[in-house]
Amino acid sequence: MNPQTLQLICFYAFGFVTVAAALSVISLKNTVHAVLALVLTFFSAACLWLLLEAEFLALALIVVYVGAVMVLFLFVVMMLDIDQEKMREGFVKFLPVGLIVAVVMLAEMLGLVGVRAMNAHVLGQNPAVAAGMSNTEWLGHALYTTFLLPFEIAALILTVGVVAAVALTLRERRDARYETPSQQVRVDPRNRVRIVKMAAVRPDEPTASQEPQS
Amino acid sequence: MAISTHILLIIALAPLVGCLLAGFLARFIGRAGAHSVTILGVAVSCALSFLVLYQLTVGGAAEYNQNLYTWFQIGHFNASVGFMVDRLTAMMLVVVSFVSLLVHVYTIGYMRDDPGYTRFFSYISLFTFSMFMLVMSNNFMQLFFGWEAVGLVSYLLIGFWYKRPTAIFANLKAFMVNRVGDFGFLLGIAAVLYFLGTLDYATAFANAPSLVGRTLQITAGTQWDAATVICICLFIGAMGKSAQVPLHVWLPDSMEGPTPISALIHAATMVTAGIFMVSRMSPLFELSSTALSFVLVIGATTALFTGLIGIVQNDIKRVIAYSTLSQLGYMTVALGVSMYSGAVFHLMTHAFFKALLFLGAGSVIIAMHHEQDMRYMGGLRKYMPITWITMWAGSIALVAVPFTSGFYSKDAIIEAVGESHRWGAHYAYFCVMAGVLVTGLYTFRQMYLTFHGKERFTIAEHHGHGHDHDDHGHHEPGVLAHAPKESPWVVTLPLVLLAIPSLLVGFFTIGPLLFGNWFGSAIHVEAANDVLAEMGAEFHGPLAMALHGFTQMPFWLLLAAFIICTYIYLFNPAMAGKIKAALKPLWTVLDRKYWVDNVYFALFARGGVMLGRGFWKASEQGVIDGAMVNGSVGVVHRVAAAMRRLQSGYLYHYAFAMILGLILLLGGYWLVGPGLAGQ
Amino acid sequence: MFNHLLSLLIWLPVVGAIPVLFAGSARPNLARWLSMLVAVLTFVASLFLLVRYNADTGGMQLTESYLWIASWGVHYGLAVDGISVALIVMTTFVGILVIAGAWEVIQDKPHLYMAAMLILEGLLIGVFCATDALLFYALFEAILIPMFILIGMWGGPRRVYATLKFFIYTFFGSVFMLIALLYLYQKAGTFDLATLAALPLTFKEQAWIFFAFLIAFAIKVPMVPVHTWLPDAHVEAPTGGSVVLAAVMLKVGTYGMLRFILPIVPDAGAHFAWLIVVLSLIAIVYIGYVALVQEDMKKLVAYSSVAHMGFVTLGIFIAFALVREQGSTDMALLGMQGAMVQMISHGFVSGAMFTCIGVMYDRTHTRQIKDYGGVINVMPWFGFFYVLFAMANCGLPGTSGFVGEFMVILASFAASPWIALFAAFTLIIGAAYTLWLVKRVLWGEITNPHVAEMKEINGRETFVLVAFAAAVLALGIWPQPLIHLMDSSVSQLVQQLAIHKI
Amino acid sequence: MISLAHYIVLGAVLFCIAVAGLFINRKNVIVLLMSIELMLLAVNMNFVAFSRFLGDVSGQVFVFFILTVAAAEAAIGLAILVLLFRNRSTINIADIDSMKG
Repeated sequence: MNPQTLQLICFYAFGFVTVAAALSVISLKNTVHAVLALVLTFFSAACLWLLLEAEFLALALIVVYVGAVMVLFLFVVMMLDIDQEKMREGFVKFLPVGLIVAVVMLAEMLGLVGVRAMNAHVLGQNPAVAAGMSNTEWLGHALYTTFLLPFEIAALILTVGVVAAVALTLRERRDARYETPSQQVRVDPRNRVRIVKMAAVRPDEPTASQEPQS
Repeated sequence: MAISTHILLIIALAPLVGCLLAGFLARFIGRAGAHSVTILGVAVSCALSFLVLYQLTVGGAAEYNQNLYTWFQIGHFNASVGFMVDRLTAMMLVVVSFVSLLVHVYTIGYMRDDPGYTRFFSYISLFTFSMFMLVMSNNFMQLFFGWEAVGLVSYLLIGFWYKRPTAIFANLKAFMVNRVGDFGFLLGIAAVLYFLGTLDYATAFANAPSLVGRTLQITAGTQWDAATVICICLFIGAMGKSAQVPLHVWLPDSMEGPTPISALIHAATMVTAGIFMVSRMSPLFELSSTALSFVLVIGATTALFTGLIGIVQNDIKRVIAYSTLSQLGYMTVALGVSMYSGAVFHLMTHAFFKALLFLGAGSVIIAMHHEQDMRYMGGLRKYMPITWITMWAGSIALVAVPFTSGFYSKDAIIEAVGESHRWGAHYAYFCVMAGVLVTGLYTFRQMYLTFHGKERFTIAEHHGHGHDHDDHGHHEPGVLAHAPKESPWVVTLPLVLLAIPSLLVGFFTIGPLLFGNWFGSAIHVEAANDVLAEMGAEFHGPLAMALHGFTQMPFWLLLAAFIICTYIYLFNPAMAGKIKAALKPLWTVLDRKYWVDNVYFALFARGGVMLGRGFWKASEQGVIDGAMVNGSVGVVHRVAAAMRRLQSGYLYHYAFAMILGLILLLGGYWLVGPGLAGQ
Repeated sequence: MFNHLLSLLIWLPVVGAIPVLFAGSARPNLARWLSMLVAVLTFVASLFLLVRYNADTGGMQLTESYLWIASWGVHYGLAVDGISVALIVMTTFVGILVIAGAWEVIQDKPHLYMAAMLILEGLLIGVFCATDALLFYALFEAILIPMFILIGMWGGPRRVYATLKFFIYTFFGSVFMLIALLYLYQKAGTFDLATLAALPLTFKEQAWIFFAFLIAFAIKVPMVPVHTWLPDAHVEAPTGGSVVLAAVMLKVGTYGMLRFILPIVPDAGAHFAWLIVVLSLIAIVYIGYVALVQEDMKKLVAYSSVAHMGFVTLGIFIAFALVREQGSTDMALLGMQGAMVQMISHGFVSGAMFTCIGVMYDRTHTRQIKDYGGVINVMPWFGFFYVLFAMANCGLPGTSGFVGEFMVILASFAASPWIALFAAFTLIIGAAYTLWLVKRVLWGEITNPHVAEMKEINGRETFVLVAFAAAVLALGIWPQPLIHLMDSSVSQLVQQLAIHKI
Repeated sequence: MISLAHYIVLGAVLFCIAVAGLFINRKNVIVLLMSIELMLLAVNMNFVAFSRFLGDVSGQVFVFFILTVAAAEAAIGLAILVLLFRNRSTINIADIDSMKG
């Protein structure tokens, strides 16, 4: 079996898993299962990318998505008390519509892209290897030279995303008591105690005007 | 000996300085100061005017025509402020400054108790300045400046007692009617500039012959003679200012103003500005006999029909006002038969005797404690002899008794109309002839009602001092607080000074003015139109003319009027009522002034407001704001209201729309893609 | 300093507004005096403009040009000709009076008011000297913002409606101008006005561009039938806002016509001149009648503004007819100059009229004519000024109101007697609505007790009114200096009219 | 032999599955979010494929950025979801229509 046939077999195997897993994502009743199916989808997609010798991205996909994002999804799904049955309402009703739309769209896309023309492009030499370096190095060169500014911005976006996520979900409970160090530091004794000098007087009976207020 | 620019400047500016001092510094210089500075200013102008007249006539000075400064210079068009002083101007200067001076003096007495004393002096000085600018102008722009400025002062003075509803109505009316005239006048000036390419008198008149044969297309297919268009437009201006039919309606109402200005502005000077202007424009008017016929017919109509109204008036000032209208008609008739010098001659004599009559009437009004209704007068001659005599002097000049100056000017006009062959001259001849009778009727009626016959007023019991003399019209009619008495010398002196020229000036000036080509180049008459030349052949001096006058038709008409009035008002006072009852329809027509006022008010004032309201409601609020502006806003509103239904708020609807859009986009691209790619 | 005189004029008030803002509402008097200082300095600087500008040679002078947006070739380009100089000096002059007029009248956040006024002044000056179309457009739009704030914050009860109407109306129009400018840019590759003026365009292109410009500027002028925002804006605006709006902002529209329509699309302009002439005549006659029946003083004067601006548009476009059809350059000059003088004069007269109404409004808080009557009894000096400005408003010779109208009417007679006839109708209808207003407000007995309590104008108000009166009379008695200032520029404009671009 | 077409078709199929998922799971926000992740994956698939077949690094760089943005998006999206659930006790889309016009 030559390597190319092996590659093709691998592609079909992973591709099948990917599609099947994707279908499960949208059709499974239990949301937790759906998340797990999505993990599988990403995993097999990463394998497909490995076939393309895009090692860095494949691993990044697994680390970032499977490792971080999907775990986040799982947390959320499990944290929220979701009425699974209610969520499935209209599933059957909209199934035909969804299928029709998906099929029409697929047909259009494939027709538009021109699959036959693409067949001509076969897998050539790995450009990274041609440049005499690994895929990661190849990508790294581009990222830190040509795409430096977008790269930095991407980092910034991530930071903003983290801050935003925290800021959104952070909840200050009204019934809890907190210490505010900055306020504590700024305390001025004059605001706390006021010494009033008063002449010693005998308490009078309250005047008429004060009465209704008291 | 040339006329000095400085002198002319002083003539013009002295009253302005007086006006500004009296107006702005009244608080510092006080009442006496205000009248002193203004009188001083006008007196200086008057003296210098006489000097200028002397220089021109006796000293043989050349005509003065210079620009002072450039008002605008655009391309080849120039408008400047400058003076042109020839004999016509000089005569106007003298008349204006002389009458103005006397009116200033008279005002000291007449307005003595008025709170607006200093303001009044400021106004009349401003008027004098404006009038000087008008008559001394050497171009159309400045003429228009003076023209409108005297209109402004007239507006301010008619509304001098601004608390009176009638006064502020009258001043608005006067200004509006004058504006109608100015509307035509301005178009005339525009036509002059268009055809003659200049606003300067001298150049324009020099180019005037080039107008012959030029036409203006007013509507498709009709060509109007250029000179006719110019002259009729200019004359419309004169019709407004000189109160010719149908723009005469403002003058009687202008009597709401204080009497001194009725004398100065609405009799002697401003209203004659139109006559002066047409005389000044004689080189243009001579080019269009159509326009002159128009002038003739308008003048003749005014002369007769406004005089008729005067017969039925009871207000002493209104009688004189209608008389002024009628006399202005005479002047206009003179213009219409190309007898410009005759018109100016009558203008001059009329200025004297009409100012006299107004001031005399003012004197009567003071004596009657601001009662103006002649039905509550009578027998005043014994209380105020000077006023009585001077008023008679003015009256005989007005009715043209031979030897008075009014006779010379008016009779010459009547004769000239008779001689003229212009279209409309027959109608005009009838009108001016009938006008003599009418003049006699209203004048003698007025004199008798005022000064003769029984006293129709009663003198109330004397109830202490402190009764406000100026308490206009609040007392019962015909009841006076105390007996009428002769006015102070500041009032009577002007009367006497005016009576002299009213009687005599004609005798001495008719020869040179009418037949001696005194005006020289200031007035231009085509030989074919020159009726004065024909009359000049028969003129053998003023004495002969007066004697000849006794045998003429006008004198007999006058005599008839005198006899009728004397009989009715002196011997048979009940007769007046009977005649009135017998001629009730005619009397109503005259009393309602041919309903012209009512028609104008309904048509233009009410009609204008209705039209405006119609525009406002229907067009502004209805169509433009309602349909177009707010309508388009409404459409946006409705469309938006429909569109917002699409915004269900459900995420899946939006997602569905997006996907659908994507499918359509892809499908569309798929279908036409090859076509696009082919480009 | 003189090399950047125009920039100085623009930025002095704009930057000067910053310390005024910082003075804050806590120190209103500091804000007032600071803004007055800035306004006076700007006025003084604009006087240098009169000195530096050489009226004999004409043309664009005191040029400044810096690359602003390099990729589009947009310049920060400034220069002035005689017309701009006149308008700028008028703007700075009115600027002082507006600040003085608002002195203690504006009690609510005076620092903001003054700052908005100063910024507005700077932007207006900028519009009058921009030589780059995009710069002009930017400033043209920017003017709306301070005016929006002025009306929106210190306006009357219906100010929200009025500001929105004003803003959307003018904004709607300028969108078309932007489209036209983009098209021109695409053709010429620059926004420089001089280059655009030399750009050859087919008649079809010209016609489209003409109407795009026309919509923008006609709304600003405003011409019938897109004028209805003006009365509403005036009625709701504070006095100072009204004064600037009438005196200066309306001129931006006609100035735009001079700078854009005349040089860039002369052939379309000539072809459609009849349309503008007819609309101008409608403005004069029809608006006159509408003004006659207004019951709100400000509305009346606002409508009279529309009628007077009709003379400006008439004068500009009658010049087309005169040059192209009659070949009469002199007459065209007369008409065009008349329009220019009318622009300046209307600035003073309408500013003064609105100031007068503001003076009365401050005392009685009503603008309804029927609430007045007999004002002269209690305010004689005010009455003097009011009558003076009313007379100027109805074009009495000796006041500035006469000069422009006179010249335009004279010129239009050469085009057609009928045009002159309708234009001269303003003598009648203008006097009717103005003097009827005077009659109902000033003359007569006092009928309303509030009128009886009105106080005579104080020193500050007297100063403002005297300044306006001086300008009105000076222009009316001796317009030649102004005409000379603009003469060579106007001649150049008229010469451009004769050039066919097709 | 693997050609570009294989990957493109796979990407298209994944995308269409995601679209179908949007349609049939119209109540469950979490599944919707996951469908969006699927879409992004489909796009990434194309990017990687093109990058490899055309030998251009930009495609892979873009995938990197997309991953970044998608991660941020998922984090914030889930945060909003938690917030939503906390305030309204539901994540049913049918109950969320405050943007209704």
